[in-house]
Amino acid sequence: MLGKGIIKGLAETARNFFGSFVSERRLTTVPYPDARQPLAENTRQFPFLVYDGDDWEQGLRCVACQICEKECPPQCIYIVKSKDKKPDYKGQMQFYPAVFDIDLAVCMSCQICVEVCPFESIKMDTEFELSTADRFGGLLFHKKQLAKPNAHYHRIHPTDAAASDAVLAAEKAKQEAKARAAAEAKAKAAAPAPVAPPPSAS
Amino acid sequence: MSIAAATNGKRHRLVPPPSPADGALGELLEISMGPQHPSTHGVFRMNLVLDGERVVKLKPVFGYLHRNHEKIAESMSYLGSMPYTDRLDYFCSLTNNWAYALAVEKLAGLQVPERAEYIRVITAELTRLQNHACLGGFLLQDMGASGTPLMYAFREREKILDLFEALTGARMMCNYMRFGGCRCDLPPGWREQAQRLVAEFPAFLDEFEALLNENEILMARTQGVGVLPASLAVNASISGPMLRASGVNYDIRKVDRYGIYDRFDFQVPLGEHGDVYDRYMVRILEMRESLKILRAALADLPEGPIMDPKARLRGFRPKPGEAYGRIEAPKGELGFYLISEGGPHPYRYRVRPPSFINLTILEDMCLGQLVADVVIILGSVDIVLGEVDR
Amino acid sequence: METLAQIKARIEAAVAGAVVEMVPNDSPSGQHSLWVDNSHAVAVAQFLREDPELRFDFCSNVTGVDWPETERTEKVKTTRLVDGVETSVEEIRKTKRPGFLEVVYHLYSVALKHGPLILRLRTENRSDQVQVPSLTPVWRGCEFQEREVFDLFGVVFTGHPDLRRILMWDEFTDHPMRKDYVEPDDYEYEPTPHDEVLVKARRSGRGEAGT
Amino acid sequence: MMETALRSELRKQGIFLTTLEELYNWGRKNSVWPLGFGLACCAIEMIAASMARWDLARFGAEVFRPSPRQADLMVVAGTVTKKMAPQVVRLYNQMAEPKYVIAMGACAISGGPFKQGYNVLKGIDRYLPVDVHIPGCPPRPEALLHAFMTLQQKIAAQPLTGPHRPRHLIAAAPSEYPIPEFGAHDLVPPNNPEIWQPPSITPAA
Amino acid sequence: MFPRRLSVFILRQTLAAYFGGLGFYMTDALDQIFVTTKQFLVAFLAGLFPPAWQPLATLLISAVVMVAAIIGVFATLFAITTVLERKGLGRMQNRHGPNRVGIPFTQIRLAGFGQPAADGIKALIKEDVVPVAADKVVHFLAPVVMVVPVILAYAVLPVGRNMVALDLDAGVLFFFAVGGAVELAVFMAGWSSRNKYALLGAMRAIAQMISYEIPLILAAVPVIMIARSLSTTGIIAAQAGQAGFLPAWFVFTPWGFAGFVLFMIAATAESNRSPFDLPEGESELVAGYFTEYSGFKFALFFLAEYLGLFVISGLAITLFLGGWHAPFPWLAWLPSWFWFFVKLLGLIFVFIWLRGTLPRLRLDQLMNFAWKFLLPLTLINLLTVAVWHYLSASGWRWAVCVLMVIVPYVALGRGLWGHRRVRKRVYRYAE
Amino acid sequence: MTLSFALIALLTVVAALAAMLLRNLVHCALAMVVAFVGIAAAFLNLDAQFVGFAQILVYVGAVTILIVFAVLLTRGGLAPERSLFSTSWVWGGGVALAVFATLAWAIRQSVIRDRQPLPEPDVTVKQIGEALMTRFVLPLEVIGLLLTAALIGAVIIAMKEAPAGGKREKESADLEEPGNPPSVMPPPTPEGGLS
Amino acid sequence: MTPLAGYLLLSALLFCIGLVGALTRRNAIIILIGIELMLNAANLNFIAFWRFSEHPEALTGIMFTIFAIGIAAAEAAVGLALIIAIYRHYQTTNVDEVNQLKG
Amino acid sequence: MALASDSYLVLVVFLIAAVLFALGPLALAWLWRRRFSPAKPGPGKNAVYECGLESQGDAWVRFRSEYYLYAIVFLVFDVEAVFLLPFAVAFTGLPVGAAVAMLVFLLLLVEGLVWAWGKGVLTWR
Repeated sequence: MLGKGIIKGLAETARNFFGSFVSERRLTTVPYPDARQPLAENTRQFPFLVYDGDDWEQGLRCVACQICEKECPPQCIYIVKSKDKKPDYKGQMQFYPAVFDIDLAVCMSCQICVEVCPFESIKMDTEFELSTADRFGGLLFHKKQLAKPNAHYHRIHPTDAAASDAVLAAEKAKQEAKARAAAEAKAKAAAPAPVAPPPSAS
Repeated sequence: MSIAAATNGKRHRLVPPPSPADGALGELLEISMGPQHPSTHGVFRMNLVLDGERVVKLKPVFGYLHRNHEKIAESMSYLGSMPYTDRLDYFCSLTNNWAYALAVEKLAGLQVPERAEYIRVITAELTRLQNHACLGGFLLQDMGASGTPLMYAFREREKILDLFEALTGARMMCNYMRFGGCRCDLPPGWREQAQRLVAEFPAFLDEFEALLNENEILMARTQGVGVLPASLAVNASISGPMLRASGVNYDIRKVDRYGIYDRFDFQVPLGEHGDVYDRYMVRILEMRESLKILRAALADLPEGPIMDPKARLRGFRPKPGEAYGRIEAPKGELGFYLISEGGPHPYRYRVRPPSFINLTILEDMCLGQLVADVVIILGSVDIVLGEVDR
Repeated sequence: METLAQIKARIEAAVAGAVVEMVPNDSPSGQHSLWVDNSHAVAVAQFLREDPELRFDFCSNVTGVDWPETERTEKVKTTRLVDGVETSVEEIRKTKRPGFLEVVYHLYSVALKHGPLILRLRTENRSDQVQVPSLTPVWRGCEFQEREVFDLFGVVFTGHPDLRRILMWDEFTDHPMRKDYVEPDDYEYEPTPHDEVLVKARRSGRGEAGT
Repeated sequence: MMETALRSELRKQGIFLTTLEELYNWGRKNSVWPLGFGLACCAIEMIAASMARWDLARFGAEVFRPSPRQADLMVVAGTVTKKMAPQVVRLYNQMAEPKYVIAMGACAISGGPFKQGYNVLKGIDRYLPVDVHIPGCPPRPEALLHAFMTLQQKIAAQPLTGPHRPRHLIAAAPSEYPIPEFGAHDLVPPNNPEIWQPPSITPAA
Repeated sequence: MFPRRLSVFILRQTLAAYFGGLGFYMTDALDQIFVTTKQFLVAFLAGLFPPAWQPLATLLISAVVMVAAIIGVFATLFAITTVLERKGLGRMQNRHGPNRVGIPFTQIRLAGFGQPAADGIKALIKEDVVPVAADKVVHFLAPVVMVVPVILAYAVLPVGRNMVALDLDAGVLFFFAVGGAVELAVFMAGWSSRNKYALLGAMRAIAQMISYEIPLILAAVPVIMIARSLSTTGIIAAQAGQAGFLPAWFVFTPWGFAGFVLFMIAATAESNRSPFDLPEGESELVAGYFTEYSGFKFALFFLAEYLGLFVISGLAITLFLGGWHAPFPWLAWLPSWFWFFVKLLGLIFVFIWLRGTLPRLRLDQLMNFAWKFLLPLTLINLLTVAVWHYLSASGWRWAVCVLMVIVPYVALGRGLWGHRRVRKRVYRYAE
Repeated sequence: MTLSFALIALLTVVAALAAMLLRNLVHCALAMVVAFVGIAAAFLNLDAQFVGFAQILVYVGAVTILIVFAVLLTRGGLAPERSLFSTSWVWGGGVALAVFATLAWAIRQSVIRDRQPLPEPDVTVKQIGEALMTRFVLPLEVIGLLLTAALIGAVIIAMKEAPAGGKREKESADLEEPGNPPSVMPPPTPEGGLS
Repeated sequence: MTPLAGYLLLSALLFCIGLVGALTRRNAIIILIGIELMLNAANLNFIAFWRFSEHPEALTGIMFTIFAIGIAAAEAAVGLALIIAIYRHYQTTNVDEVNQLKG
Repeated sequence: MALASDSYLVLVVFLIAAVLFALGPLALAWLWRRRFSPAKPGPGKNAVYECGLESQGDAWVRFRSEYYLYAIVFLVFDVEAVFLLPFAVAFTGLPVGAAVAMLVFLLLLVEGLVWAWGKGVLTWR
């Protein structure tokens, strides 16, 4: 009979109307400024640069290898390699970015820079409240704005951060082992020949 | 039909256009719908010639969102184009990812591990769910239902987007698939969350159907409107749910059996009238079939690697040659045609956009209908301008 | 589906005078294609659609490819008699290929569920002889795609019912998907300028800095 | 601090005018009706922002008016192509004052990932005065809500009189901007220098 | 069954005894509070005039007070309804709706009920754009002409006992007569804008409104036949008391129920509400006939639309729902105007509910629905009420009249969409 | 002469003049509406409540709509006449003036011109209804007949475009029968893709 | 109360305005409006005479007017239909032009 | 129906109030524009809106005559209502014969309606 479907539909909306007063499922709004939707751990917005330690300039992991700059699809990263070198977290002397700019007005949040970075130095932030009236001043992020401590990384992506710490620790361990081996080799070369090999060499 | 008659330079038409010089009728009113119009789904434009409210002529105008995807991709590394495919059909980034990955895998001869194939199927079917749900909402919105179906659809879509975000890190622009696998593995608890969603989704479908399917206004508005016969649909390269709504059994998941679709037991719903109602209903029924696939895939998901060990992230240079890979995207046959000259960039990169080609017969379906029908016919075609104009 | 060679033979048998050439594809996809001459293309297409064994009733994809004039060096495997034994030897050959535009059609059969069959049509050159016959009368689905190829590549499809620009505006005079297309210079300002962008930006006279 | 002191001083001077100004700004900022108009991907997030989960309606801004005459806010949500730019500018021109523009997403601000394209406008601010920019591709719905609140703050701070009053209150300031025309290769002119004055290229060290 | 009825009886007796005593005076005072206030106010103000002028002054002041009260009350109701509608729609759609805008200069959110004030201020300060091509005079007049007849219609609407501005003998006729002018305003708006969408919207609006005006009038005729009056107060008086256990409202008769439903459908169409909101059908015609209107002129259209909705709902209440009568005598201690507004809000909720649920009809279906479904049904309903009148009160009468309502309904409903059989479909699957 | 009558008369006459003199047909129609409302007000002033409202209902609500449609259907709203009046306007004006002079003279000469009305005629709608159904039942039926005849006649005259409409209907019928595609459409794959 | 003559004069004036329009304007629709005005003037006369008659309870004037309104409406419908038909034939509503085209 | 002309005074007051109610805010808005927010008309702003494009052609075209057909039927039934309403008021006091007479009157009109229905006038094309 004419009207049956309409009445069914009306019943459905009425159920939702009254349900919205009693059921969470029927009132799905997250009242944003007052409450926030918890972000998933993988959530990504814009890249930031990780630094270790307290001094952001010293602790920056980035060595200005410029791979991300080349791979960035929308070309929003701008890096100027430094002329001098500074020691990185492993104590190795490395270049560092004299200029590291990301134009957030262009960035497409694709995470490719993170994927291609061999130094675990660029990661994705979850900050999204960046709207500004100033397009040129407010959205071109310089090195200083981009640098964030490892603790921040741990806070927003705990699993990834632990993994990348492990990678770095392993590399550092390898590096130290290598350095030690090299040192010992040097020592061995310097020392008289008939000396028993050190236990770590085996 | 003889060859000579078929090749006289005329298109095959559903209805001959009424002669505009019919003095007895009212004066014809030329009106352009779009590029800014509530129901052109973006910046599409239709130049309408109306006789009263009856459509005498309709010329689609494209290009208001032509953002040169193909040209940019030809100067971009293969990987660099992946996030751009997200922005083709911005409702279904994961199926776009898959189609592109599939084409590149064909071009470079990469194998996808089993687990990655399962994840691809799961994400693709979730994408199909949210696309079809939202299409239903938008179609009803075009029909003038003040937002309620759309809100319900988006309520469910948000849940699926939560899954996407947990998996890929982004709600819409997932950039998830890689040549030879997927970017990252499922986060802990994801599978259970997805299973919960799949278990709850039929309740939403029931609600949606109770709200609308039997609604007399909806049936009166959609049945017999925008009829597309099967033979014309095939000839005009229509694909996807629209083709199946015309009664043609052609689902690339069944035909090409790409990925691991031959492992799943699902059916292909077919319409028989080829009108707006069939297109709408076929999509609703497809959602139920997708749920079947999802249930099976989530239950059977094997352990294992998610990337082909041969695949490389940087310095990817396929051998010269070409490949055309296509999948059954929610909107139809999404194909990628790639020509490699051996360099880091594709020499030619072409997207076969389903919703663009599905618009070919828009005029034929709309002629003789009312203005109000035009918007729902367009709505039932299910276009996304990012894909139409690329 | 029959092999490409069989299809080629069928075509040549059915359409008198048609010149069909196989275009091999070396990639793992193995999708080889057929190059059909322009004068018989419509008849060939008609045959492909109607033939009960083939029934390519679904023209899935139409696209253009621009091949500018190139001199290319390629390694060619040739078989040569070396010491009486046939061995394949790679040798480097330089070929100068005149430029042309190509239109590629991907055909499938919905009725028989096979495909793809890839047809290629080529223009004489890239400047004035850019006509190929339109296959829209055979497959309605080509209509917009051919228009797009016309718009972006400048291939003129003879027999197309409505050949106008589709994506770019009507006043636009170029064909942007061609390889030699020069983009309009509107890089006046980029906060993160790169190589050529930086050059362009400098040239446009805004600021001299930049490292 | 300074500002509140100034404001209280002003209140003493012209309590009526200040009240009027506050009422005016309150009305404006709490009844921002967006133009129902989306360009690309970001439009979907804009729609999502007005849907149940985020509910733009809480701010009274769910009234998407399809006609520019009745809209207050143009959310440029998505890539502005060169083919679309004249239409966008025309729509803006046809809006009644006071009107605001939010450039939503990378494409609308700068062309974003598509800025290398031959048909993509590298930022709508080349032709229109933008009030708030939201970075992101696409920005999350919350980001749009945040931008919306940023706009509300901006409106609330606008004086009704004096030299710093907003553009729409100044008789001499333009209310419509020249619509670019389609040229043979590009839009003519490629930007509106009256609005678009970028800094010179000096990547800061 | 019996004990329940008994308890109701006892309750009723107790309440009657209570309010029959001391309470009666109180309830009556509350009921007539606005009437007495008006009389007091009028007497006071008229006293300021010289005696010779007093009769005229009394009349004038009384009229002004009533007009001011009606406009004030219903404009406030309009403001509240806009929020209620947005919140109600929101609730149906699983969200809050406006809830942040409250009182200016404070942080009090007032659950969003400050929204209309903000919208009002915004509309006032918005620039007024008149297209160059437009017919400026008509463009200006259209919103004014839209508002005037709607407000005039309130003159005959009784909102409570003794609370009607003007008790005309031909009240209902007056109502329909002024209602017709709205069509003219819509035409003026659409035509003068010289905008294609506006003109199409205006043509749609006129076609729709003229088609539904006839069923609207005819649906009211049975009530007039039984109530023997065109005066709104007369019609309400005819619905006083009880008929059995139900109130003697016309809606509780077969023809009355049918008439009510038909009237409400036609009223929905007359006030351009969903699912009959074609004239402003956003998805097709941008904003319909007021596409080119901005600022307060646009707000006036909005206002007129809502005020029209209220007044036509008020008429439906008057005609079918017993006007300001309480549903049961033991509820009569609540003032009459309270009941009127309760019923009004109920009907408004129904309108919101419909809007939240239904898609829009198409123009041809809309016209078919009016001419081929509503009009025949209203005509048959005339016959039904005649039969009702001539048959004596009995179960027979009910049976016959119910049949006379249902049979044509089903028959016409079947044939409504013509040869196209509109039905649910069964789909086949391919493996 | 009372104030109310003066106002009504002024309004009516001005509106009637505007209806006759304005160039734009839509303006004429709108002015005519005002004139009709004025006349209805005059009816009310004469205590003929029912007739007054009926006048508004029929003229403002219906006849105006008809006229407006006629204007739009004949494209009258757009092109104003090249010259407002025909060549015979002097002649027409003269005739009208003469008629008015005669009428005014007759009224002036009449004996009843200063007659005062009875205080309260007190005519209710009910009385009208009773009179209508008893004494005037024959005219009522005649009017019914007339209206039906007018309906049919006007529809026939206005519907001349029936052949075109008929053709249309056939086409749309074709559209609604998907099983039977029209012959213009080639069936490239007879029953091809159907499963 | 205004005497009868006032109403009669008003009626005569309206009648003549309608007459002027009907006689001198060229647009058929305006002519029709003029005729409607004249009819209304007549109605005004009826009502006035009824109001000022000795036996207003006889209702004759009211009845006349109601019937006249009905007839006028029918006349308007048919007249406008004719105008539309004429327009369709001659593409004009100008009576002069229609006259010239008649032959 | 006591004091009929006095009750019309109420109507007049209503009319005036309604007009003022509509014009008041418009006047206020006008004052605001004069004092603070100057109107800025311009050729682009005041052009006819058409989805962001320049409007092509005139909106004032000649419409189809089906609108008119509906209007005719409407007019006839509107007039019918004028006769029906007094009848309805008097209905209960009338003899059956009068009701039959009204039935005949109605049937005449219904006949016209049925004829129009059969002719397809009521079918929107």
